[in-house]
Amino acid sequence: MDMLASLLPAGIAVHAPALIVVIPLIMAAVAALMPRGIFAWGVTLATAIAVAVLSLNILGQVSTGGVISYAMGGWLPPVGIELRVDMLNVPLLLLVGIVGLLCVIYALPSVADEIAKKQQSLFYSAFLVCFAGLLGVTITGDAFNVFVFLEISSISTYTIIAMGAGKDRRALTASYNYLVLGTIGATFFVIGVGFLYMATGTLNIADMAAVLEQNGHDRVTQAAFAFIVVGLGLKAAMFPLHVWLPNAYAFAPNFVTAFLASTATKVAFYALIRFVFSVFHPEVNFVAMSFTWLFAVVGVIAMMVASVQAVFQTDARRLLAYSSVAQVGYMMLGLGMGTAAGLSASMLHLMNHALMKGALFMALGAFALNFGVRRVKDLAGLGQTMPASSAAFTVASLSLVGVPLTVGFTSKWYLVTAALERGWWWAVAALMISSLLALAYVARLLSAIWMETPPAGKAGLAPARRLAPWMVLAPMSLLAFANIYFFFHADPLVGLARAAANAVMGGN
Amino acid sequence: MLEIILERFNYIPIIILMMTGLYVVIATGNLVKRLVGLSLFQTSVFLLYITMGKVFGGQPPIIVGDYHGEDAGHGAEAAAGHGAEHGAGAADHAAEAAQHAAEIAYSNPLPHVLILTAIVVGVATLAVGLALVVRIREAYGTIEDDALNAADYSLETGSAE
Amino acid sequence: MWTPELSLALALAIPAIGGVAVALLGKYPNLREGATLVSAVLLALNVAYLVEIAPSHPVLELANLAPGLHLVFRLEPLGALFAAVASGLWIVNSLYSIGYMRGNGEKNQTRFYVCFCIAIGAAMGVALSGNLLTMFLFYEVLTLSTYPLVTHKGDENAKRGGKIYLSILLGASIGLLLPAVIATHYLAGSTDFVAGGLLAVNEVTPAIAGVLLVLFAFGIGKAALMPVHPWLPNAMVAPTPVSALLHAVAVVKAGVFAMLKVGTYIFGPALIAATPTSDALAWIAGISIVLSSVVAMTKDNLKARLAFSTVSQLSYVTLGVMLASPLAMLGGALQIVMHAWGKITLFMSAGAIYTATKKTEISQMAGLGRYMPWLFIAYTVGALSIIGLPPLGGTWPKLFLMQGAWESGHGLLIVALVASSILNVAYLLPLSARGFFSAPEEAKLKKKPPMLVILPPVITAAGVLVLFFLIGPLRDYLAPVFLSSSLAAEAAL
Amino acid sequence: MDHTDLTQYLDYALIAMLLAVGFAIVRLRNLFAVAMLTGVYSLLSAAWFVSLDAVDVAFTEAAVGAGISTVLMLGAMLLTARESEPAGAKRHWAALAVVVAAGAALFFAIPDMPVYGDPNSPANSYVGMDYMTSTPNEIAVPNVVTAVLASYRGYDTFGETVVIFTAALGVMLLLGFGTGRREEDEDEAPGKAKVKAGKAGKKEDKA
Amino acid sequence: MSPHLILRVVSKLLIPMIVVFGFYVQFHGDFGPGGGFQAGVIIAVAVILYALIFGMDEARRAVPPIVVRYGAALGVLIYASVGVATLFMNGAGEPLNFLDYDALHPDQGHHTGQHYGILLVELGVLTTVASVMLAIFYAFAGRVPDIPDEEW
Repeated sequence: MDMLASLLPAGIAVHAPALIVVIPLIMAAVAALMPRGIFAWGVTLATAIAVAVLSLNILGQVSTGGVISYAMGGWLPPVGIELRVDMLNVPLLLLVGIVGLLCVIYALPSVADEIAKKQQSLFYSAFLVCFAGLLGVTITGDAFNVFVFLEISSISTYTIIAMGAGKDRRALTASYNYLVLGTIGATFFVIGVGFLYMATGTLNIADMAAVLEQNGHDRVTQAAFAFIVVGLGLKAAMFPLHVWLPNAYAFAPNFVTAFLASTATKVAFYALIRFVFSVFHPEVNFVAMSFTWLFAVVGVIAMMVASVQAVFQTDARRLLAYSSVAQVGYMMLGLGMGTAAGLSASMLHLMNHALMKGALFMALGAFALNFGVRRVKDLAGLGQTMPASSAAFTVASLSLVGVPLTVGFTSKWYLVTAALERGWWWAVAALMISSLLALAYVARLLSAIWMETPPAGKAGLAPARRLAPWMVLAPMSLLAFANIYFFFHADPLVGLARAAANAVMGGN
Repeated sequence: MLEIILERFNYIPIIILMMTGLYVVIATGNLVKRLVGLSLFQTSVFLLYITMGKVFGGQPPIIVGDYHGEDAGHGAEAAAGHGAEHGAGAADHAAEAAQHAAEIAYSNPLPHVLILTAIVVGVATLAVGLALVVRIREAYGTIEDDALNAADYSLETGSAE
Repeated sequence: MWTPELSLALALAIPAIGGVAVALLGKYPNLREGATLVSAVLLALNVAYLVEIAPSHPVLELANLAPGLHLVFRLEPLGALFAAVASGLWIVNSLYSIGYMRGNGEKNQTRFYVCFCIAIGAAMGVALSGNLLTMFLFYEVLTLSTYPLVTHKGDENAKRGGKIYLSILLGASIGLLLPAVIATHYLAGSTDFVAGGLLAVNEVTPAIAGVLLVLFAFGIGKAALMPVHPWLPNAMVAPTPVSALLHAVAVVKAGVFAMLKVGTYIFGPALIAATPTSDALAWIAGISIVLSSVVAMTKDNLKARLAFSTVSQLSYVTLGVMLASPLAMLGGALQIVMHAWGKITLFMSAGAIYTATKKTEISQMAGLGRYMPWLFIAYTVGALSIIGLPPLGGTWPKLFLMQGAWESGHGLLIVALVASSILNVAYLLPLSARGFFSAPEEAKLKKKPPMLVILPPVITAAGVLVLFFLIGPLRDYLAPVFLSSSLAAEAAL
Repeated sequence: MDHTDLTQYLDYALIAMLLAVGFAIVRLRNLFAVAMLTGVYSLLSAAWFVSLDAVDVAFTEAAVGAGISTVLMLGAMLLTARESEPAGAKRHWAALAVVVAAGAALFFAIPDMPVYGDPNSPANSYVGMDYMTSTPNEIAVPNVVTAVLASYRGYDTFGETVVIFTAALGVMLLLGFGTGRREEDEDEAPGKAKVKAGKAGKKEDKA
Repeated sequence: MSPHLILRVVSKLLIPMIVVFGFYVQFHGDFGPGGGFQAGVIIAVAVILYALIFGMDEARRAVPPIVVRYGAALGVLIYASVGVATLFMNGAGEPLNFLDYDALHPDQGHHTGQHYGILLVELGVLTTVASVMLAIFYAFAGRVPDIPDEEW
């Protein structure tokens, strides 16, 4: 940790919280000026590397020096906007930073395949804005600033999802529906923040919590809670507010899907945790009620229903998208336990799920790159024609089921342990049933890849085509490998998750 | 009870307006009109914020009074708006202005700032949304939700054979 | 240096390296099969050493997954015995596979041998595991690595069978076994195998232990306790060496071994006896024994008949565990060994007949004994051992089980055991009779079966005979486990 | 309500008109009328903003809501359709359910909301009012809204600039740079799996 | 062409005035309502008016789309570079935070720095907003070959 903390010179390290958001934003503008896509990609790559380094440095700083508070413009909170990093949002910064970097490496061949040459630099620019928006949501300590950055990331997301229209016009309707629902969500969130402001007179999250603790809760804060949960729930694709997600993931460009699936909903979910635990208090009556009767119950329903829906999808990416909704259900369940163990299990699954879905969507992207594959049955025989990508896909999908030797097992282990600690046997049963459903839909994918014979025309491909470009293969294999590596070395992730839970739940 | 409501009369029409906007978003099948509803909804939320910051007998949060000191380097724009006044010192003037601020009731500037930002976000969303609608119109030939769903559905079943 | 720890690691490493070697040598069939055989022999030698040092309980920690979650190997006599059975039979089975796969011109042979290596490695992992988590992990690897073997043929039938195989085994293990493992971890704070029973030592109440026992009994799907047995007959679509592996060496034995291990080291005999559900489970095991024997009688397909026979024989072990007396458990442990040698003989015989004649139904096999006398003698010896006649290895487990049942006051179950033996006679011996005494349908065999499919069953049949006389050392080797276990458990309760 | 001043009656009138326009938008199906009414709605709210002392907001709302948004909607309408089809019953009830639920949550909160115009409500007595007293000392700009916007919460405004930049990115990516549409169509789909655009999509809409 | 002669003459006079008014709004933002955002809109409206009256092609010649695209990015860069500049221009030796305008004029009383900062960032906002509004207008208007007269 000390090593991470001294990664950057002190003069830069002090400003790391601001730079991690501002650098991508500046570079977004720079990328938009680039005459050719490849230059814009270079800018994007440089940015992603910088962000990854900064996020590691911030991790080092937080673990050695505790909470970082950065006063934007030198105005101390609550007057100014505060950037605040504690152990709860550090994992998210790392996640977005590092997965973002891998996705950017992956982007070059994928984007070259899917986006028109003329549009590439603007596309990368929009991606960087989205990237920065997610980081901004994660790092800010100001409730209204959350809204601003949420919208920065959302508006750019609508755009880059719509860029899938080059391949399939349904990307447009998917993006439109996301836009409408996302804006409703954001507006609900603004209403909620407005109510909180009404009740507290401040916009700083920590300050709000302090005022609320002093003044207690009334109807206004209860309404605020409801609106914020619904608003952020829409962004986080919490069941049944997930309707925008499957199509958006299914028709976006592959690179976008890989990036969004592993980061965007996670960040929204983080924001939800932040509000529920840091602004409101888990022991306040209505919050505690919402844990059991809203998060846990809805989480369990999501785990079941979305998994069943996934089983019956014909489009491979939509299948995985429904699986994502189910996985959000797991996280909701962990959150709904309302205990430190539950929350840390939820955070652990959040990180692990990013590893799985990143690799899965990247592999599907690799298939699409070579063969234009979209539907489940088109996957037939890919195990023979593209063995490396198929292997990565297999590892990640086994992880999704929760098979041992993969991180999926670790996160389920912690979820079940947390449920047992709470005495929720029904939740254990639900977790198991949902895992079996996951097995069912994963088996469809895997049996198509490995057991079917490839249709004529694919088997005879030249060896060069049989491999995805290394820029696709490398990040994908790395993520797949991480799925195994972090099973054997669970300490780093589990440690982060524990620290995150303790940061908001108190305790050691 | 009635008094409670009457003292907060401003909220009721605003809530109704918000819900009107929301209703339009959900109930309409026409993609343009849904965006209209969205902007209706947002504008009404802006009203909620602004009424929150209203202070009775207040004034717009622009501090009047001649506190404006002539500290060096503050030439151009001060001259543009105000006659440059040479006071005893900037600090004194500032104190005077602060006193002004304390004496006169002003409305709360913070919601105004927030809503300025929100308006911009709203128009940005609207622009992207409308651009999407135009593209959808070109790709599908319709902007009615039901027709779009039907087209997508037929595409799906058509290509799934 | 040749330390116990190194040897433990090698038990896993040899099959792994063997698998890699096989994969690399895929283009040269002779070298490839050579690699398989060399690995098998090396593994057997290594395991022989392990058997010798087992009483000293060496421990090897593989990885520390997280606080409270370790991957640990810990050697003890039961595991050593299972490892010995698996590794010893792997040699024979490898020889046989070579004959069978070449004789039948199967496709994808490299994949077959690689998966075989992985499966054996996983079986070693199960045998040597030092806690439930490790065992669960290798148990799952075993399931996954045998799936491509089961569906080896790749046709619709194979896929259907494979689907049932995978869904029942994974379903049971994720749905029942995993919660049981996690609950054990939650209740006891660890999942280590402890003499006298982890749960007993941690003073878990019999009621909760009873629930867990049910979860384990059905969650360990590989033990094929009814009604989670259908995967087993459905896996018969696999090539015969695989069936031999499934039914004799690795898969089902891993299941009942896990059952035995859970009974001995997680619950402990005393706690099992105290749970309210163990009686019911013992009866379910008894019913499984009889019922599947009856079903076996109705099957004309030889492999299907053998499969139901396996279901029946496996429940002996479960029965031994549920009876929870030292003798019964010892009987269960011995059953793992004896049944393995007996059943592999039968399966290899079935495969040899198929290789020679392409016949799968018993009714078609009249008079074949005249052309393949050695094979049919081997088959008969194996069958007699399964039935439990002296002087064959299969005698002892039945004897001990009966004694154990009597000892623990379940005299009625003896009837089930006896009935089963009679049914065994009724469904296993007709083939011998028909083979030797009926008139053959054809004048002579289409082709002479390769030596490599005849020799292995003969070897194992001889082994069955030898095992009868090895009972003394075996008993002495295993007895401390159950005696100390029950003593420790009594002390704890 | 111990304070009564004349502007209140203006407020009532504005509220009444806002409600009338809002309901009209729900009812009308002619998109041209709807777009114009949205502009009217924005202007009315701008008027109310002035009455609520929010002159900056009023200015912006008038310029953006009544100006830019209306022009955008008209432009989009010209490119798409003039009439909207009536809403189906299913949608109607679904919308009603959502609206009733959200509205109920809002009405539920009313009794604890601050009294209109209360200078001592939490919102008006804490950070917001701090700006009024600290701006003369710290920034010395008369318009406190500008001070807060550009300095105290300058980071938000930076975000706002990025949002508007993103809108341009989105529109440019979706519709091109305003150099005509045919050229866009040609290089829109570089991939192999080109899905056919809707049949009607190719037709120019000059209705 | 001819029917709009008066319109053209008037607008030729009007458009510069609109631009001037835009800048007034920009620089008067410190004192009264207005600021970069509103000014940007006003200036964009001036160009849009020009386009409506003299045609899209004419407008595109006056303000080419590439300028618009660069302008949008430039505004963001102006704003951000003010922030980055504050990082490097350390106040009285101690590091100042992002967007801390005091750094811009450290020697004087700190109001001046704030004034400079506000002015500069508002300039950034103006650039972006004006460019973006034009970009959006171009994009939508460019979609139809030309707007038929009878539509308006």
